[in-house]
Amino acid sequence: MDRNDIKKWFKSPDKMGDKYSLWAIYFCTGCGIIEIPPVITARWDAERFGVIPVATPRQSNLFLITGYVSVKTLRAIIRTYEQMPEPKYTVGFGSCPINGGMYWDSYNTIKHLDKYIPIDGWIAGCMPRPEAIFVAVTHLWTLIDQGKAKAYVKYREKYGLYRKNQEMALGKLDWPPLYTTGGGND
Amino acid sequence: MTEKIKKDRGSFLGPFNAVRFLWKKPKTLRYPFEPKEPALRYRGFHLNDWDKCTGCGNCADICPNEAIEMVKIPELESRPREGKKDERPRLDYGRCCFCGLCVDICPAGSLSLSRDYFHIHFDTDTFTFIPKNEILDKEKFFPAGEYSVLKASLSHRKKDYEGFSSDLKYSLFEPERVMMPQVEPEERKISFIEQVIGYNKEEAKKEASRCLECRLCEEACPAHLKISDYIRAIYEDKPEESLRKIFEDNPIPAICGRVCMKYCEAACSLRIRGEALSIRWLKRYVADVINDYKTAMELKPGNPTGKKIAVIGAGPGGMSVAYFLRLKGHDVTIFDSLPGGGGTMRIGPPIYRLPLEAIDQDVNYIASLGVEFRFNTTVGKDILFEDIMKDYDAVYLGIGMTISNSTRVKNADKCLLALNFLEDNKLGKAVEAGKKVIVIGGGNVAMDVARVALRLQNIQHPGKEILTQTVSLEDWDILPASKDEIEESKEEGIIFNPGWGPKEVALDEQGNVKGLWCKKVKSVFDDMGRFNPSFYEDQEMLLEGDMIIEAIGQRPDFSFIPEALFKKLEFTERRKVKVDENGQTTIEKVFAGGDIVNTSLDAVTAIADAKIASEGINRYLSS
Amino acid sequence: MRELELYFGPQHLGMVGNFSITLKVEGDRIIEAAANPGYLHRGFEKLMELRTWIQNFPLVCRINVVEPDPMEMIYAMAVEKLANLEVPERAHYIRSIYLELSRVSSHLFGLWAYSNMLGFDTVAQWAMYHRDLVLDLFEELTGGRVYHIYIWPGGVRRDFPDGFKDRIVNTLHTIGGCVPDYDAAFFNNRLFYERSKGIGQISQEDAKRLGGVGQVLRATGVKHDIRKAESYAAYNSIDWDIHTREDGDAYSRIWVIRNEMIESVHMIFKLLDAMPEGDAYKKVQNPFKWKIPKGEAYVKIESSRGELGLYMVSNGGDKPYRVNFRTPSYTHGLTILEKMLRNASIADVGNIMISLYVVAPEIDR
Amino acid sequence: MISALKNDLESIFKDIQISAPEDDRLIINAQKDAVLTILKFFKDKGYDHLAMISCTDWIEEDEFELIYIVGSYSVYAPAAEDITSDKSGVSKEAAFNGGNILLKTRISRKDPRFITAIPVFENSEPYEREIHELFGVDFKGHPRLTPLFLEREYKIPPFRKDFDTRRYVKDFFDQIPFVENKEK
Repeated sequence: MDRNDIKKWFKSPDKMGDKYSLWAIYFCTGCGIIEIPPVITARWDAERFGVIPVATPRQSNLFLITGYVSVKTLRAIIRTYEQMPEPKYTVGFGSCPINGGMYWDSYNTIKHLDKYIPIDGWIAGCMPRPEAIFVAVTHLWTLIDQGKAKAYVKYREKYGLYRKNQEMALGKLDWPPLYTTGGGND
Repeated sequence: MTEKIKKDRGSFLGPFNAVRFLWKKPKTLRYPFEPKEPALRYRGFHLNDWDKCTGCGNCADICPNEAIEMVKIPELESRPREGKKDERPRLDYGRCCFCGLCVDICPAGSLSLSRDYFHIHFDTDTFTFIPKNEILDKEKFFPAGEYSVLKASLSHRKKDYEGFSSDLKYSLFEPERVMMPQVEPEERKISFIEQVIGYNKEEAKKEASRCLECRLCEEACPAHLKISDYIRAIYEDKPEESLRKIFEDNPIPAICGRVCMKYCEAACSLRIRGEALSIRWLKRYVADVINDYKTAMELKPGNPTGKKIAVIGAGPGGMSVAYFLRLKGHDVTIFDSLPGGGGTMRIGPPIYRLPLEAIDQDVNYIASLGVEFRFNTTVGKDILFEDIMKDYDAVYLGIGMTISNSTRVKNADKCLLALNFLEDNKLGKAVEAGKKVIVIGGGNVAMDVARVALRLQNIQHPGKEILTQTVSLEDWDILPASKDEIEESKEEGIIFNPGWGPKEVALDEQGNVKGLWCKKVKSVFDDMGRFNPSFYEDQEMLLEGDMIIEAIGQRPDFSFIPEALFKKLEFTERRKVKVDENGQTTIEKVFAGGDIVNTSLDAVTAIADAKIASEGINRYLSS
Repeated sequence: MRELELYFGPQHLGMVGNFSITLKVEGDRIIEAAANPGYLHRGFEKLMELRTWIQNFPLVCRINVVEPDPMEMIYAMAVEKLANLEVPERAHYIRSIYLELSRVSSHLFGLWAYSNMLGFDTVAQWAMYHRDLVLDLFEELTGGRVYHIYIWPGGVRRDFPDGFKDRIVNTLHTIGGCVPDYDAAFFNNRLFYERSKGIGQISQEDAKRLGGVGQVLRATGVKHDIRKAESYAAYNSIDWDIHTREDGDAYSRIWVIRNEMIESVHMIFKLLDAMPEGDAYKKVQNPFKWKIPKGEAYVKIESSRGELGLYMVSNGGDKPYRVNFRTPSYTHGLTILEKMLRNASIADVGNIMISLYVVAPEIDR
Repeated sequence: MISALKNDLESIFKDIQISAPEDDRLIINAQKDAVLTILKFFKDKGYDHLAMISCTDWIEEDEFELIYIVGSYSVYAPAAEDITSDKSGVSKEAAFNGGNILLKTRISRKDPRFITAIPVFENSEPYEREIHELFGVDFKGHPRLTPLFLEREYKIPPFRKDFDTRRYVKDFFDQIPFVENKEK
């Protein structure tokens, strides 16, 4: 943890700024949300890590996708994700977004979240404990530091493919494409 | 309360109450600097002790999320007789819900959950892994000092960190078997009534319900019976269906249900921490409750092919070959010198283990399908082998081992031979037992002989002082007889003298047997592991006895085969008849199986051989 | 003024859980509200038809993430009823203690949500901290922090670990010792009174007519609690009270929750004292062969939100033929919420919703 | 109490079968046109709480079964307190009073139509809406049979027995490709 490394702050203020002010959008997408209140309150206190919940996607740069994603929620997730300003980071919680988890045979939950929006990191567990969330944040720091947390860039580059998948799952989307360029668009 | 609040506007000093919290310790855990250990029962990532794991796949079956898949591990070898498969579970943490059902169903107790739960990665492929434990997977487990939560993942785990683990009291399976009702030793040793009473319907269903359907037993069984299926049918109270399943691979359930060597039970996954399923007794239960196989089976022989097959020996192998070939439509004739079917089963296992009625139940059914039995017909005497070779399209040798070996010590001719003794007794010839009987041998046949002798003594010399004892080269630890037999013999009062070898039969002045001189055994096998006993020549003892029975093994009798043909018959190094993958010997159209071919020397292996041979014969005849 | 349609949620700070409401408003007055659930619909009842009796246990608790335990309990009860299973006496006590602990944790969660929403951040922090202490107890007992999978047909999955009784008592004393603080800072606080009095008011007739249960009903003065009406587990063997209020508004509901929480703590102490020794689990059929005779059962228990029912049909197979949950949030979140929101102001939507104690996954299933 | 209620029912309604497997359960199989009247009958008798409406798909008999589960709020209403002064439990009569009535009726699976129970129990609204969505049963007189939970449309309503969710997952979700090539 290089929070107190003044040199680094001078060298790459953007990265340092991103790392230590991860503002998480307040959106309860699945059951993993139950561990968010403990994380942001006194016992675990996510603010020590620079993580605070914020009300609107416009203010946030961290999207915690907490657990299973039903088809109906997917629409809201895409909307929310697209409203977030760059740079933005996504973290998938628990088994369900990875490979369907508990609901692998449900007709109403999507099985692989990374088919629809890009994900920077996954946390194992059902559901992940507060400790795991913190460790995930430190991992995210490392990724940002190394320039590897570039899922939002991927989204821009392959927007066409993502949009196509989104429309396969949800039917025609009633909002215009976020980007007009991007792989598979033409 | 409501009223109070309305009036009580409170003091503006009220908020200053909070000042007292200034002196309290903060409640925030300074994680990760101040770690918090998960609970002792925490359900985290899996640990699997590969040495204990049998690869039974119960965990994969119970997993509600299909997160567990059994994968073949190339570096492991499959050992079906020990109930070990070369498969191990692979976990997908994109599916797992950490419920621990797999731990509670694991019969071996190899699977447990650790207290690790950190795995954070950007690649979803890393969430699939094959769990091992810290002993097998040293590079992935770290002692507390080297372990860091910030590095923790599926490949950086903490040592000695077992969490939720198996507890037999709360397991999802029942480790204890339903007690088999047996006649008490005091009662059974004075008569020949069948010792095992057999399960009734409730007991059988309850015992059948323990089966976890992992099918390790089916791989262990030489004849690969569909054990799980027929046990499930018993549980569902459909004995007819169960019988049909048994008959697919084994046409003598009443016999095998009593005297099978039960390789299946030795492989049963329940045996590891409890008692194996009573597979043999359940098979017997099916044969017991169905009096009439014919209506239950609804089987008919196939369309007549016009081919004729001779089977020599009506033992388990011979009868099975006849049954399988008859179903294919061939005409089968079985020759046997005994007055009834069963072969060694008819004369070997005493009545208290295998009554004649049970044998006849199986024999009669096979006969009812149109198999011709020619009893009291000794090949080579009553009918010539050459004639059989001429008249039939194929011949199956299921002759077994019919001659008992002798120790050939001094005066050994005064002793009785095991098979003769057993045969005479079982087939109803009067046998007189001495008051003090010595049985030489430590195998199952010796146990049978000793226990028969004890019963005869009790019946013939009631109230008198009697004694039956055995002498065997092998000491307790390598005694070849099965544990149950030894235990039951002891219960009945048989005395064991293991680790002694016969030296000389002692005679009195009249030339009657007076006892057996024995010498202490130094070792049974030599350095190469071959049977080659050595003795302490200076340690001797005399066992007193007026009757000695030798039960030290049997050999086959090939005297009926004409010399010219016999020369063509090739043998393996272990003095067994050599057969190819079709069960065919080196003589054209002669097939063989059973004790003369395999080294296991038991009924179910004979059936397995018979299955191979019957298919071989069928192929041979149709080509 | 012009009528507008306003989408409230699912991503909204005033919304608990993944839920949304479509409001028809005129100015800031709501003319009509339509609940729009389904963001968490996973088709549990369908999935359960595809899993064996025992495989459903890990699944069933996930219906309600805030308090998974009554879900386990009700499924176990239904299975026990259909399969005619006996449960050892001690298991009944352990189950009751466990369910009451879960009620405490769930109520603390509700208190967090409500006080947070009203702006009592300090109280919210306390409540969440205290809930975490209860979760520590659960973790020690069951091996899971949130999803416990502890109640099984035939009893419970493991007995109490050594010294667990004392730790329950210690934790509950810690929480109980803070009740005066809670009272001073929140329950007796005039701000709480003014921010919740009269909000989301419902009459006793309406509550009954619209199928209200739990606190919603008790806050209107109906003394109705399944734990007494159709007692299960060990609730019959101890002495306890049902708490009611008369006004039927948010203020009364939160007060009922507070009193119930304290009652639960007392109940746990009584149950711990009366708990017999013995087995905590009677083995059930081997799961690969377990079939349950034909039949149907309706069982109900009192979860921390009210009547939780389960209608289950078996056709004699190794899986349930049909399962259907009657969850308390269902009527609260759909019919009663819509009724309460009529003529309320937009600012009160979150207040009303949280005071109704609606848990979205319970509605959607 | 239980027998009185049973007798009452049998005298008023024809063509119904009543069984009481336990002290506090009453299972009634009724013809579909009698359902609302029976519900009304119970409501008047004090069974004022509709716990739920459920539906079972008996595909082999080609019928849907609708189950109305009715209970009572009144056991522990202060008036009923004195009946149950006994601390140890509830007396039999009171227990039945608080018990559950399962009213069942069968409708055709081919043309699943029924009438709404909203006039009797107002809270049947979401239940009927759910059954409409998940089973495809039409309730005549229901004010809004709009989708409740589902986002997508399914050819067969998903809770029917002939809807194979595992197949659906394979045919639908698994067909959507990964954005990145998975095999590396």
